[in-house]
Amino acid sequence: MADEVVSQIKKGHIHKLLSMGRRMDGRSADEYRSITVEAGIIGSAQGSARVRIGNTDVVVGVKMDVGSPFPDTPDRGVLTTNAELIPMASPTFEPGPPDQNAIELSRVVDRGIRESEMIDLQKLCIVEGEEVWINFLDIYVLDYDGNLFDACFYGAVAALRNTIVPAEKHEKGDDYPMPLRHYPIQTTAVKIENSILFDPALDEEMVADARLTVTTDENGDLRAMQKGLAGALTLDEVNEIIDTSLRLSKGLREIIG
Amino acid sequence: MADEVVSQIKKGHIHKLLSMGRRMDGRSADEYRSITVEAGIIGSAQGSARVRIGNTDVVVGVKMDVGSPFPDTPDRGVLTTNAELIPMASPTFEPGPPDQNAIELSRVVDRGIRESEMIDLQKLCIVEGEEVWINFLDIYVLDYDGNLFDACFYGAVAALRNTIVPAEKHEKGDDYPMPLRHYPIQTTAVKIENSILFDPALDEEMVADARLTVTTDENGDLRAMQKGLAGALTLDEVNEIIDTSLRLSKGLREIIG
Amino acid sequence: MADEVVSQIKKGHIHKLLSMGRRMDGRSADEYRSITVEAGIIGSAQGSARVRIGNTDVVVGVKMDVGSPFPDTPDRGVLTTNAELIPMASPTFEPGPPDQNAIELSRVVDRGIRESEMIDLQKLCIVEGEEVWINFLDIYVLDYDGNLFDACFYGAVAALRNTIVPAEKHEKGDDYPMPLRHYPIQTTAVKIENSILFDPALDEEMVADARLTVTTDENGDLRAMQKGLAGALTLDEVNEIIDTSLRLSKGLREIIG
Amino acid sequence: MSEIVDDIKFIDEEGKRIDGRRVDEMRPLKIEAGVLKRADGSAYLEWGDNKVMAAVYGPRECHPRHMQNPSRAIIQCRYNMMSFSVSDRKRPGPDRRSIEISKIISEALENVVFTENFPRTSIDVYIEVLQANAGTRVAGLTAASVALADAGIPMRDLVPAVAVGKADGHIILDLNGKEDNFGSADLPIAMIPRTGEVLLMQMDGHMTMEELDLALSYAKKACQEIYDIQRDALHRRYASQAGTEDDNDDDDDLPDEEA
Amino acid sequence: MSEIVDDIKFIDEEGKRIDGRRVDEMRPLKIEAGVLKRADGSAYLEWGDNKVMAAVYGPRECHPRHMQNPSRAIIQCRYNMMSFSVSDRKRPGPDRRSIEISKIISEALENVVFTENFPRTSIDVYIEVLQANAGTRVAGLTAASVALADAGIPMRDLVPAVAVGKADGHIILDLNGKEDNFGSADLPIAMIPRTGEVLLMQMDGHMTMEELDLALSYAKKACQEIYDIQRDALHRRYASQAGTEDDNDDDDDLPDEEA
Amino acid sequence: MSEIVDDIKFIDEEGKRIDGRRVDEMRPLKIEAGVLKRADGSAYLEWGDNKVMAAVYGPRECHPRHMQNPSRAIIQCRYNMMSFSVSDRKRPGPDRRSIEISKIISEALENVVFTENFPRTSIDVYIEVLQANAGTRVAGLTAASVALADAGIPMRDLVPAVAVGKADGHIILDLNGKEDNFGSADLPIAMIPRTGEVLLMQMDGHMTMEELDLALSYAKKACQEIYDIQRDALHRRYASQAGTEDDNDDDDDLPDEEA
Repeated sequence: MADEVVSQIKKGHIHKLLSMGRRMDGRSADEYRSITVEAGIIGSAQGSARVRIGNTDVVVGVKMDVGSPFPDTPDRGVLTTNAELIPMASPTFEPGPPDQNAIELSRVVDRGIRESEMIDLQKLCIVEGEEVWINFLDIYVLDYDGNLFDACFYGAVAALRNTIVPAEKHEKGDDYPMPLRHYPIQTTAVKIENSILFDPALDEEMVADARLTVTTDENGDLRAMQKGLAGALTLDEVNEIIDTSLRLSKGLREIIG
Repeated sequence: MADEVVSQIKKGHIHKLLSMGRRMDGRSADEYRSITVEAGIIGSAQGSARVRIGNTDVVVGVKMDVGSPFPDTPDRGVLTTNAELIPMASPTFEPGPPDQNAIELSRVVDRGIRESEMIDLQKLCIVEGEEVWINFLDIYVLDYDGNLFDACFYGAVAALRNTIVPAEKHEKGDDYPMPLRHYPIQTTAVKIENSILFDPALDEEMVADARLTVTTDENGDLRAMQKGLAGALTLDEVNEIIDTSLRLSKGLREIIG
Repeated sequence: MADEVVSQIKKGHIHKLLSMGRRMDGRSADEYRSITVEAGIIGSAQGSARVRIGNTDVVVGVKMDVGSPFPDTPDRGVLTTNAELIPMASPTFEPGPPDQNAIELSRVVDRGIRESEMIDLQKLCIVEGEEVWINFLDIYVLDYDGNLFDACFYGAVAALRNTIVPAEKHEKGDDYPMPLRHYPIQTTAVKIENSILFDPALDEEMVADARLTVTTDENGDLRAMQKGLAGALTLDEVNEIIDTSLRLSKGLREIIG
Repeated sequence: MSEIVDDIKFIDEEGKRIDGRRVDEMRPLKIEAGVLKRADGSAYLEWGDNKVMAAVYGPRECHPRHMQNPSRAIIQCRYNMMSFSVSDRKRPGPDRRSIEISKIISEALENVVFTENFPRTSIDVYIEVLQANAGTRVAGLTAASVALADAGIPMRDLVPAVAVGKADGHIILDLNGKEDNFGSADLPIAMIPRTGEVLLMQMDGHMTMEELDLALSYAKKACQEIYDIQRDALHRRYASQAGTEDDNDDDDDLPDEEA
Repeated sequence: MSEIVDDIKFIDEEGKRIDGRRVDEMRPLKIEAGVLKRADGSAYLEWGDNKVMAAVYGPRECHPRHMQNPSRAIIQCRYNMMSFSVSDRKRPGPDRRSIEISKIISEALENVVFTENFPRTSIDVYIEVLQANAGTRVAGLTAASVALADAGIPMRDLVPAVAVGKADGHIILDLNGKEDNFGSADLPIAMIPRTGEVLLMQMDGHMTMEELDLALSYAKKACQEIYDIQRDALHRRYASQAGTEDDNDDDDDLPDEEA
Repeated sequence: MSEIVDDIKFIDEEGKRIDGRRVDEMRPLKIEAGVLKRADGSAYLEWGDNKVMAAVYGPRECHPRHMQNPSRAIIQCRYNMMSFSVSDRKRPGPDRRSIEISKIISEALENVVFTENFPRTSIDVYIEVLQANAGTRVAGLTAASVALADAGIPMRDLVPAVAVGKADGHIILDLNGKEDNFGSADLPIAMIPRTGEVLLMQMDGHMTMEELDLALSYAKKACQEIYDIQRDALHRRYASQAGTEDDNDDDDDLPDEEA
């Protein structure tokens, strides 16, 4: 109940600001908060990164092992993505197996990586039909202040770009960098009443009507999208968000790099 | 509480009718509701059937795969039966793994199929001790209006009679019909005060004292029984139910066929 | 609430007695309740024992099977210890998978057996890197009246001393006794205010501030320790408990034998 | 989307697909409302080789309590594939895919239900896929909104949904199983014809901006078509309930209070 | 019932079984009541090579709340086999078989307990099989009803139970492990001797109607025998509790209010 | 402790360990308090190659209800290793080891928190191991008590903890990963320097009584050292919060009400 009241007040405040063309923290509608990327911070992982967007803080690790391919893709490595919304990160996160929010999050990150064909999974085949590299991409949210979709995606991209295939340890020849083909970029925007805001902070997420996550590649082609929340978007709004996403993607690509 | 009161009133009503020799829907004590069987409705299954008894509605599918036999039956195929009381079918069914009611249901169906030796499991052996056919018999209840035991059993029998072993797909020779030896029939009766009623509708089940499910074969021999609920049956009542079951089984066998 | 009140009263009573140097059941501070060991009571197990300490009653069984060794110990058998605090044993035990108390209990028993090198696991290797004996040490608590740590440990030791490796059944030559090297003994003491009491009864456990379990070998060397509960122990108290444990261990070793 | 693509021919010289459809042609769609007795509302749908049942219970007391919303009803959708609905048997119970789909369908339905009319309650939507052949999430959503209407739950509109995709270099409407397995993009979308509002949208694969535009235009047209079939199913349902005296084609009895 | 049958000889020329029993002879049965301290009632039973412990708690507050019945107590039985009680180690925790058995034992016990005396409560019955050798469900039910009586819970009668089966073409009473594994029918049954009421009954395998009649007649006789052993266990328990002054053979102190 | 021991040389001729430390020398330890925004208190710790984050929420309403204590707060610690923190990937979620560690850390922290000030509440402590290299439980406890102080929770003292062990026949302080894997004893311990009270202690392996004495003396000295680093982290945190006007070295603002 109290939450409900606070939420109403906050919503009113945010709406009022937006009607004057302003966001709570002074950003413009298409402006990201400060992004920092620390790559390679986990020595026990084959690749890793810690990414902060404003106060949102996530750590991503890649562990690789040798295993069997899926029967329908005998010549490709395997990618498994998991996101943990650990209770450390927010008073609203509860211990236990991933809930629907964590599952949507990990599946959206996975889709962005997988559908962009970022990883050259064929180069992660060791013996066709028998042995391939298995990639476990594990995401932990340490501090939740909005826009986990992008923070986790950037963490995943940065960790993969930093990954060394541990071939020597498994007696499969020399170590080599993770074979990558593309550098996809993802953006997330929310709609609050009639405003489209990129990189929503937590307070903005709490009052958002709709959300759209867009993944594009260097050629400016679409690789993945995910609309969320109960609000509607018009086709014009969808197109506006995609256009802005493409515009922002160059700058973001340099930061995540 | 409210449920309790309604249940008491319903119970009173049913008892009053029974004392006059009548059932709520006008059937005689040993009369089944209308039974319809649609076989082969699921193209993605090796065998399937949808069975309705009155408003009770179940769908059964058989999926077959090649796998290892159990160590103690190296020359026989494997049968695995599962029943799901999905929340679609009743306001009292809850999501989640099968509860004790679903487990009893699937085990009673399984026992009727297995103990009647309906399936010639030896003909489902491919290479003794190594490869056999694994049968997954999966039952979903779509609409629950009483007597799931019989509806699910008839669905299982009809689905099995309709099953084609997918040998070609697994490169084990030509497809062939599921090898069957018997056509068991099952009936379920409940005792309410001093009346024995076959094919109980939901309202009757809710006030029943005892339940007896009887499976017999073409020779009129017993293959399985399951008594349920807290009420007692006398040996005379047991014998009466078995006798009526045998009498009903011919007509039922023709319908399910 | 009521529990809380009773617990306060009980605590007061126990404290009062202790201030006069007495325990509720008249024992001295370092005195165990009567211990009985029945070995070999479960014919379906390779080894078994039922141990009672006062009213505390546990049954332990050892089942052995042939399986694969762990990759990092290819020449050793495997030990798996599990403790079940079944609801039969106490109104406070709930059905379900082991909770943190059951897990701590099984891990402490396991550590005492494992770290004392009681079992000669190398003699349980059949073919290095391929086949070894797997030991399942399963503990069930039937009646809980305090000091499960010791009751379960004694049960485990007695069951192992009574175990016959079922080599014939698995066509691995003749049966032989479980290869054992040491006979560790464990004691458990609690601190209540300023008293140190060994073999705490349930009432004493309920009001205890701290607990220390000590496992020693025949040479009087330490093999394992576990402190529990929120209370503190001084180093002097730790040393006092270890000294008493060593003193008690001879007598206990004869009883468990 | 599988990465193994494009050596199969999905469009022939005459512009026909493997099942004879044009690129912008939907598979046959049949919907029947009011097919279950216990549920408050239900709908059965066959769409190409998809067979989907949807049922609605509620508004009813929300369990568990802490999920109650004091100002409105919550929509809890559970999308499920029956074990035998797919080629390899699926283990019963929710997997990660079905949990994600359940979430986005719940969100889309929340948009059209007047949830504020039923504070503290839950409206439970169950979608069961009996047989699957690509596009089950949009089939499920399409059936679910008919089941909601059949349950008499106040809604501002129905929600038609369809998938557009890409195979063999062409944008094609309503992918079938083969096109889905070997295609190179998939874009499920729910759009309200009257307003053009998008309630559900996902995309994976590879599309240029031009292809996206074409895909969205196919989707828009198809959603209108699906919407008409949804309305027709409800008309038939109301007609059969009302008996013969009220068998007209008037829209007034449809749940579009804001029309 | 296994399908691999009948090449083993289970009955010799003199009509004796592999363990020397006649076809209608039970294995030795011993019951001791009041063997655990914490439980409100308990019983330990050895029946042939079966070893079974039963304990009862309650009537006590029913958890979870929503399972409470406002007009009577519910009986919640949990039958469990210890991991080492069988030939191959059983994983701890309930499996489908034990859940079914728990349910039918609960139902049988509900029949005899005056549950209406204790609305909103739960009476919890725990059955642990320490060593199993065919017939553990009837052994468990037999022990459980003694444990209920030991807990002082008002009951209209005790519940004796036994299994009858078929092996080598003969109907035999109280199958042992080997007879159960290679037999061709199994019929566990609980019957109150005084009234002939059947509280639990299952059957699987293959029996003619004549064989069924014989089986039921064996069961009836055996249940009387078991019933006497149950009563004797309670007598000994009361005698030991009461001390020496009340060591008579009178039945009045037994829980048969309706006798 | 592995049983494969002692053929590796862990101490060289000059008494130096494989990483150059003396037998009684700790690995470098850095602690930073107040590193997370959402948590009520937090601390990040690097200790040798261990990287550990601790966060505290509370006192807050205790869920589930039945765990509430009417006379004091309960401490619920959840120690967790991230999947990539160890050599072979660990499956996410609690395992038996982490459940045991969570329990003993909860108990140790309960000792120092004035739980009686906050009846019916829960104080939740989350410890996440980002990278593990022996001694994570003592690292976690060390970080957790700083996070509790950072959350402003009244405590009678901080809890420093360290592990002492044995390798190559020598008692050594603060084992690193290799020493832990191939060592022959491990003794994690938490001791309050001011009072010498032991709050957490475990031991496994093989130690004589003389070795135990030496181990405990090493631990005592190390706990004082760790304690100073903990206090320093909190000083820096308070200084940064207070800005420049209050940047003194006074201890008064530390949570040692009973000092």
